[in-house]
Amino acid sequence: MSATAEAMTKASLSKQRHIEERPEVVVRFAGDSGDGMQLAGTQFSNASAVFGNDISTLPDFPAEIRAPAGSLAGVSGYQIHFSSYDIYTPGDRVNALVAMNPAALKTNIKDLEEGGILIVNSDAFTTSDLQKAGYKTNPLEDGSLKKYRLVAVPITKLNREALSDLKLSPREVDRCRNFFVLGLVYWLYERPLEPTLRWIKEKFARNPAVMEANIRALKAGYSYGETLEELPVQYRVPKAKIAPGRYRKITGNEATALGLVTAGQLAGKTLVYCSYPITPASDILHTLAEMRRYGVVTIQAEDEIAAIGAAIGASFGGALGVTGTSGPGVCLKSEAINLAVMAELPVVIIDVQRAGPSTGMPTKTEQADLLQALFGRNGESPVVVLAPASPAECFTLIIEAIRLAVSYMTPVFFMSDGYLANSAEPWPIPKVEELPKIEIKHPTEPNEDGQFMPYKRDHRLVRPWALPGTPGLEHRIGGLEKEDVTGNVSYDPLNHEHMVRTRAQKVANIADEIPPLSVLGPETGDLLVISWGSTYGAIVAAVERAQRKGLSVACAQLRYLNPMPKNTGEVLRRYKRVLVPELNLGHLRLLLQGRYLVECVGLNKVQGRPFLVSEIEEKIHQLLQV
Amino acid sequence: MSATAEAMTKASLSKQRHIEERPEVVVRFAGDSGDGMQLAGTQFSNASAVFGNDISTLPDFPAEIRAPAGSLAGVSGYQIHFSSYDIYTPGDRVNALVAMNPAALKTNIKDLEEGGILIVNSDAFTTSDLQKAGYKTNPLEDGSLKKYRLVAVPITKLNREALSDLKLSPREVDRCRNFFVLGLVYWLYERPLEPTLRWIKEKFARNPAVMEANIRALKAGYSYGETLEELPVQYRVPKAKIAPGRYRKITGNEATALGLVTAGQLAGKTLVYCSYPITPASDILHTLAEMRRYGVVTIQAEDEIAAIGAAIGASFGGALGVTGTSGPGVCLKSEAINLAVMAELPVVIIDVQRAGPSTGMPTKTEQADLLQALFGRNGESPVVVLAPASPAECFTLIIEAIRLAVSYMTPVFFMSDGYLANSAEPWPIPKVEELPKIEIKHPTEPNEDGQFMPYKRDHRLVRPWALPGTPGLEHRIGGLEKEDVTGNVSYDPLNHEHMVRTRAQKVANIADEIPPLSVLGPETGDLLVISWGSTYGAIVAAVERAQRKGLSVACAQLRYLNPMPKNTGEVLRRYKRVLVPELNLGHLRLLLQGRYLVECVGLNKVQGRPFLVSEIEEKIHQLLQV
Amino acid sequence: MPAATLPTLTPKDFASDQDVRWCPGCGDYSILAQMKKVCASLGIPREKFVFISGIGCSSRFPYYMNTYGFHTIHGRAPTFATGLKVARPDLLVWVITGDGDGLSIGGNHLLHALRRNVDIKIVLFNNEIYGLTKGQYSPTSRLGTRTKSSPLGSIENPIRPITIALAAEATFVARTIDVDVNHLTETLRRAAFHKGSAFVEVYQNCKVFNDGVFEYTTDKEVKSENVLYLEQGKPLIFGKNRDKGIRLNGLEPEVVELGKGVSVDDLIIHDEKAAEPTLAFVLSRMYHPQFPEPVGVFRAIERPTFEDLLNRQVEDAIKAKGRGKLEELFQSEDIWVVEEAEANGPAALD
Amino acid sequence: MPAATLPTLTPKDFASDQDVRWCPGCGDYSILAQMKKVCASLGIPREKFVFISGIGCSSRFPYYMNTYGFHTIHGRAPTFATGLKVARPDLLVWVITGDGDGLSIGGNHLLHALRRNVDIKIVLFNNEIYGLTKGQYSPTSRLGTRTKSSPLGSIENPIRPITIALAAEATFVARTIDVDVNHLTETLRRAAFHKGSAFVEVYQNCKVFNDGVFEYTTDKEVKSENVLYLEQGKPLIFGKNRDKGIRLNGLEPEVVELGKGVSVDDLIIHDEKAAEPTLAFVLSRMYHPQFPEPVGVFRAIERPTFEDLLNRQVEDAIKAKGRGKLEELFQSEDIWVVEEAEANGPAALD
Ligand SMILES: Cc1ncc(C[n+]2csc(CCOP(=O)(O)OP(=O)(O)O)c2C)c(N)n1
Ligand SMILES: Cc1ncc(C[n+]2csc(CCOP(=O)(O)OP(=O)(O)O)c2C)c(N)n1
Ligand code: SF4
Ligand code: SF4
Ligand SMILES: [Mg+2]
Ligand SMILES: [Mg+2]
Repeated sequence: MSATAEAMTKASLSKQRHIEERPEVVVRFAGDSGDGMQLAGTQFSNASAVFGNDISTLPDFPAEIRAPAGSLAGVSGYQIHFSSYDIYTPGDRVNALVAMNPAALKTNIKDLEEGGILIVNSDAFTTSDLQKAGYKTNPLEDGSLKKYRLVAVPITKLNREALSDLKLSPREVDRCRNFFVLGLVYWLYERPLEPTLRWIKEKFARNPAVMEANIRALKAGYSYGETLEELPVQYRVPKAKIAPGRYRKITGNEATALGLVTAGQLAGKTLVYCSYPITPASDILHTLAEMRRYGVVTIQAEDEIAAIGAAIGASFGGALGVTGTSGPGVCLKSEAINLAVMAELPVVIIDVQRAGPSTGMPTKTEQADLLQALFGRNGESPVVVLAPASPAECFTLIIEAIRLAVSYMTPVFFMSDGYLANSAEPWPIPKVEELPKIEIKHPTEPNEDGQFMPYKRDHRLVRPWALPGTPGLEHRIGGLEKEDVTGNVSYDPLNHEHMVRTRAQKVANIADEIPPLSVLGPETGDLLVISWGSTYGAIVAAVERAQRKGLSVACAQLRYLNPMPKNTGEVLRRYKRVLVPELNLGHLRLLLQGRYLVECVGLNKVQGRPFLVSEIEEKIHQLLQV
Repeated sequence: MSATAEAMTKASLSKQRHIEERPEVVVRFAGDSGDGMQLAGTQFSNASAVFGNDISTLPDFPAEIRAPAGSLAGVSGYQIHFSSYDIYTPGDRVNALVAMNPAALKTNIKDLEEGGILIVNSDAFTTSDLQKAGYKTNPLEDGSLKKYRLVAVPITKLNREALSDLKLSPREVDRCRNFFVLGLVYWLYERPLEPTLRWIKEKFARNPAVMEANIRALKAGYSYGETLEELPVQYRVPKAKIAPGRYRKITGNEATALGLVTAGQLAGKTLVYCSYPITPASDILHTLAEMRRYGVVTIQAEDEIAAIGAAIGASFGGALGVTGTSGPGVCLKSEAINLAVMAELPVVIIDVQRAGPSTGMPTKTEQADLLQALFGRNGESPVVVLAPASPAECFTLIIEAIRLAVSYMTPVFFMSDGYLANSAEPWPIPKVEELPKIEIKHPTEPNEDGQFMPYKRDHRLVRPWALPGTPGLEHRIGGLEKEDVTGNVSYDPLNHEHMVRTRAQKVANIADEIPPLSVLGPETGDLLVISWGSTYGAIVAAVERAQRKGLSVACAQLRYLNPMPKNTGEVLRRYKRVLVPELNLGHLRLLLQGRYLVECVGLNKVQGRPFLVSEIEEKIHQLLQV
Repeated sequence: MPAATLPTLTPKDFASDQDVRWCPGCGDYSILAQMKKVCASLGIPREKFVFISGIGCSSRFPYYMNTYGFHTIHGRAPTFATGLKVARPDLLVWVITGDGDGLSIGGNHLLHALRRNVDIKIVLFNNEIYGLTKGQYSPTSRLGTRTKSSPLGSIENPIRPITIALAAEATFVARTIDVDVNHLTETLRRAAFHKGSAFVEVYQNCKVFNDGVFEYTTDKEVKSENVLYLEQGKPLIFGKNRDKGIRLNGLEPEVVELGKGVSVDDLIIHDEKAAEPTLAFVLSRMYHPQFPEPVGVFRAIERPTFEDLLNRQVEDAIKAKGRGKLEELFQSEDIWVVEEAEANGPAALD
Repeated sequence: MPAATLPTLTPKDFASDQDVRWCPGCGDYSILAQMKKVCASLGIPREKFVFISGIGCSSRFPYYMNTYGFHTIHGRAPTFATGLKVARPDLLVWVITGDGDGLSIGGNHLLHALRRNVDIKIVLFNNEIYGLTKGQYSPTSRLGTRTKSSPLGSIENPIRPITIALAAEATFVARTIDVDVNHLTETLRRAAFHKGSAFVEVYQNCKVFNDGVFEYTTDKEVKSENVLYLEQGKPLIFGKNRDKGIRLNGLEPEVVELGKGVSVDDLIIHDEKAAEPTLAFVLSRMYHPQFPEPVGVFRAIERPTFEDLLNRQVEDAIKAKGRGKLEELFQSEDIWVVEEAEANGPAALD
């Protein structure tokens, strides 16, 4: 009996199935780099979004470019969390894991919940592949997986059978296995096939055989689900209560790139993005390089120093100079950032943080560059530091970064990270007419008795942005200390003190216009959980759970790290205790204690991975002695 | 009547003079860059030291290489504080000022105490020189100097007369004016002529005419003192109570260089000093470049990155790799420092801080790189940070820096500054046999089952320093996260956390062996003044004065900024208030508050100049409401 | 770049109000004076000039020009200039650098700016020393040079700025001398009119730390024996009596005396426009005292500039698909719409 | 460097225990294999080898060699190697770099290491792409190359590694090809034996992001028409039937067919030892498809190494004045002695 025939027979079993409703589910696809897991994951999350769930996703790329097939290093994963209510993270524990080969099983099984569904391609558990994954015995047979609901499917065989009459090479046929397994998982979670079918049709429009193959694989997988006796159940995750509107899925890097293009248009300025490739920031460069027709210019510089140099040069000329990098690149940019501090020119530095120190773990996330952004330069060098809380928020916050840079003539750090960069969530597509304008004025006339004083400031202490090419405003700037008002070089001691304090005050003045720190939860209470950057999602989820348990806990997110909102100290003092979870050894904690003298408890994780919701929750419980 | 004849007549007046005793005096020589003021100052301070006073000196170079003669920018100064008791600073207010031209008068007069002695070369107050200095009327005549005891001496004329019969060009004659005025000041303060005469004889041994000219000028100046009716007084500063021994005068940069050479010999290692020139650190390179026969190797690298790269490479090979720079150079070195953190190799980074941010005021001092040293790198990047308190202390502390680097396999920052670099104080010449040995062991055998594990640590968490060339210990290191023990590349999350915490703990462990923080003054009390780096002198002087006034105030100096001495928090808590004076906007204060949650008051000066003793004193009075 | 309407400007118009603070006798003064002349002669309005520099004595230059100026950080001036020129192709951007600034710390940026052919004019003041930091040897210092950092003599083989510029694929490469006023002026003018990166090395005397190092090219007595003026299409002749020339022997140049069986026709004819920079390379390696040192334009060829190519990509993209609008930007393959009615999920459960 | 006593080592002895993690089909594998062979053949004990690299696919190299190794930071490998070699002249120090690592971010260090003639062996894996960061164009990518960061084609004129090395005054400059196994081995051996900086460019195929970019030099069908093997003292002949050669026309090379009135004597004779690098420069600028591309040793001359000169200064100084002792070090012109009796000052007054 062929596998397909066998499947048909089993189909009769489907009558006995029942459907269970779940508020949320976490699925992970894992396989070899060549197995197309990223594609399967993306399709699954799109289908879920289109279906109406809230979603949050996280890819997990291998560190190597293309590790040997079947090796542990070559495993590629994609996790999707979809739900019937607001979610903030890709999920702690996996409810259903797809493992396309032994290596994928080995590296991912520890994240599967006890009793979770484990779908494996049993055809891939050959002696050689088991060996590559370091298995001495076959886990499908040695009982080591009995904690899970193992669904061993001969995917290769079934897929080949389903596609047997198509004129395709065996390799081409096998490439469709991801759609087969995707179909199976679609069946399991009642996902609509249409979005994926549409995608296949568009994508392979020029290759009907491949199109047909993928469609068949998807459908075969779906049908196969019906026949599975190991899985006498389907799950239904109802639609979520989501604000009406148009949505798309967006990663942090995409949102950052789109935000930059948007800021350029809102300001009526050319965006000049200068960067030297580095993981995990490179995709911003790649995305923007495609945006020429939006008036976006990209420069791939010879190194990070050149990149920020070009960005500052562009700003000097009146464009929006932006540079993007990761931590090691920030090291190299620090001297030039300092020049921009002194010259008081706008420039935005995007730091997509990764695990350090040094080269560290380039593909892994971390939040350990905060103090570097604040203090990593010689002398008193105040800069603005912002940090987005979620992938979609990268869009609004990078626009804010640009706005502050140009309106205060200052460098602005934008602290993204590897997790935000690659994980995705739904993004409500903004209405263009509702986006704020970015107003920029360049002087055209002398500002003092027929002369132009480049360091004559307005009431906010901001100096004018006079552009080369403007007759009569010729002036010189540079990195030597400058005389107040005139901008001439000055070694005068009191002038230096005045300028140092003025630069600091200018940045401090931004606190006058940023929103106060708000809390989610009670305005006073036993515990405040305060955070910055990408840990937001896990923290909100944990705090909401704790609140539902009746605990007196609130959380607050610092999107402005420098200056901080004016009420920060006051907010901290309203709670008996303060918890600061961070993916570092305590950067924000040092700052809060140092600035506000409020004792903070740290929850610090430095594993190259985001917090699990449960980790935060446990700490909350521990502190509140629940 | 010729000026000399006139002088002779006046000589009879000398009978009426009297001698006053003073515990301490501050003299400043100021003139055009071409006037030889640095030499005059050096001679004066040597003579004072040899006489038996305690001394402290500070040169003040012009920022330009060679500004136009007579210009304000071209003024060069040298201040000497000499005393009959321990002193710690070059002095707040000048008791006697020598101004060789109008520009020197203009830029220096504000530091002269009311009633202070003002010796000017009246011949230099020509219309053109007055104009260059921006004087509309001649200050010697317009009464604007009446607050001071003006001694207008036609130095040019007198000097020419004294040297008239020598076969020298007019230029050569005029070059001796500095010795004429030096002689005059020697007379005023009863300095011995011998050391200077000896110096002249050695220096000009090959040029008898010049030798004779300088000797005559010096003596003529001295004799002229006798004739001065404006100065019917001489001052005597008795010898100070100084520990017996051999002394020389030393600047911070000299002491740093000598300390490095010494550390090399104590460790039995080649010192490889790699640097890219930068003010005010370059002199360390210059001094060491002369030290080839001490087995010292210097590399002038193409930039700061290359300099630290070469230093780390040398350390990898088993030499003592050291790099020196100032703040902007630290920016560039940060990426490589981080590599040394990860590779756990010894390297010492000397930061001779200067006024920032950016290029700032390169010749001026500041302490605003502390947070950069601690945090200016991506990821969790713990390093050791030391700061010498005085010029002479640079010697011992740089040896300590080397010792810690090699014994803990870690980068060590040595935070000097422009003030320490150039100011001088007496240095008790150490007895070689009393200097500590620096013990270094390089493994020669595998350390685990016949294999070599480069990251297998000792009880202090320090890894072995195995040198290339050792058979059987071949291994690879690098900037990617490493597996515990083996040192192989690892992306394992828990391993990363373990390594991050281990690296931090290793540096923290140093606190186990450094001296506890000690205080000067009462063990508990109303006020603790805590400081780091070059502000020490002014603070000790001010605190001692306050103590003599009966105030309950102590001071403590942090020579170890990371890790800090274990008792730091406890010491802070023993006083009602804590004052942190710094030449920045509050680096140490943030750290102390952030680490120990003790409220600190800042006294912050950012003028490119050291604290005056009186500034600290005033703040103490203010805080203690005296 | 030079425009048709000529504002009448004089060198004085280009003098800023700042005191010039180089040492008396520094070669920089002459370069400054000539630069003002050249700027005034170009027919370009003053506000269109920007001088960008790194750090060094030479890099103080922008402060003294009454134009836009940016005194940046050590070695990085070409990077700022690149960003500026890309953003503002309408400006005439000069980069002022030194042998330390441009070839030690900044060598890489120089190289990449030249290879990209950004339309900036780089003037490198070569005094074979670090002036501002008070006298250390530089990458162009001759072997054995004794300085503060090389008291026993420098052991580093110098690099030749012109050779490096040629290897970097520069489209305009020239050399001139601080006190050779007319030649300096003419060379700067040529650089200004070149479309693309221009690289000009100026032999500059550092009075204080390296006095006289180029004296053989400036001393009236000997300079005509030591300097070879390059002229397009002309044979390589030099000498007080113009009686010497340079001939090729295989690939190597050699000095010959005219007359004794050697005629002008045997000499190399200078060709700055040669597609391949081989001749320029050969010339760049002729050094005193073996050879007279060539000054003038070594190479001047045409190649599209970086900013033109970049902006052309923008224009082409717009031509092909229209100017991008934000509405389009936000589109993606998978957009879904949540209708009011659909928003029907349950409250969160635990 | 190579020693007289030959430990018998095999390529396997040079394989570390780490899994090699390049993409299947990557040219790096072949270079690794050949390097192991070369190392085993040099008669140098294993512990004397150090491989230092920057960051890039190529820079993973040291992990796979069972020698000492240091995987440093991006572009800076030559600086670490310089410090190491100065401290430890007894070691054989290799630098492994890529076209991005060595010519983009690290161009300046490469240049300065070469000009100093530090005795290190630099092997630049040129795949004309950034491999590790997943496919952006590099400074050697050809004009128009479409990559992730240049979707409309690269607009940056490439630089030629060999030309740059020559301009940097390198004493040993060579090129070879990843899969030309014997030539690669021989070239690496020559580099190892050269005393001074050696620079070797290796054409390396990046299977994933730039596949086939050097196919014309490796494809059996066409390679003999496209590759010119340089041999010292031999005429420049190439072609399947060795019927073509390179002749000089003035300063420009041209391809000629042998036989038709052209004889071998008309061809350029290769001379890697020429004092001036003009021929090497000309060869470095011969590019496909106009010319066959030369591989082999372009230049190999002798010049004292940096570390020898430096250490000689140390020795000379010691010879002249004796080895420095700390007692001497602490001396200075003005030492004064405070005797017990003299310490008689008053207590501090206010
Ligand atoms: C990052 C950094 N490193 C070092 C310096 C110190 N520095 C300033 S100028 C200079 C070299 C100047 O030499 P050059 O470029 O030849 O200019 P010149 O003064 O001779 O005109 C150096 C090393 C600096 N300002 N910044
Ligand atoms: C300071 C810094 N900037 C950027 C990077 C990212 N990065 C790593 S390797 C690389 C380029 C690699 O290209 P190449 O040197 O040609 O090596 P290949 O991978 O092609 O062998 C880049 C940009 C980094 N690691 N460090
Ligand atoms: S130091 Fe030299 S280059 Fe600098 S200003 Fe003085 S003379 Fe000119
Ligand atoms: S990306 Fe290219 S260079 Fe890197 S390992 Fe893969 S094939 Fe080789
Ligand atoms: Mg110079
Ligand atoms: Mg490459």
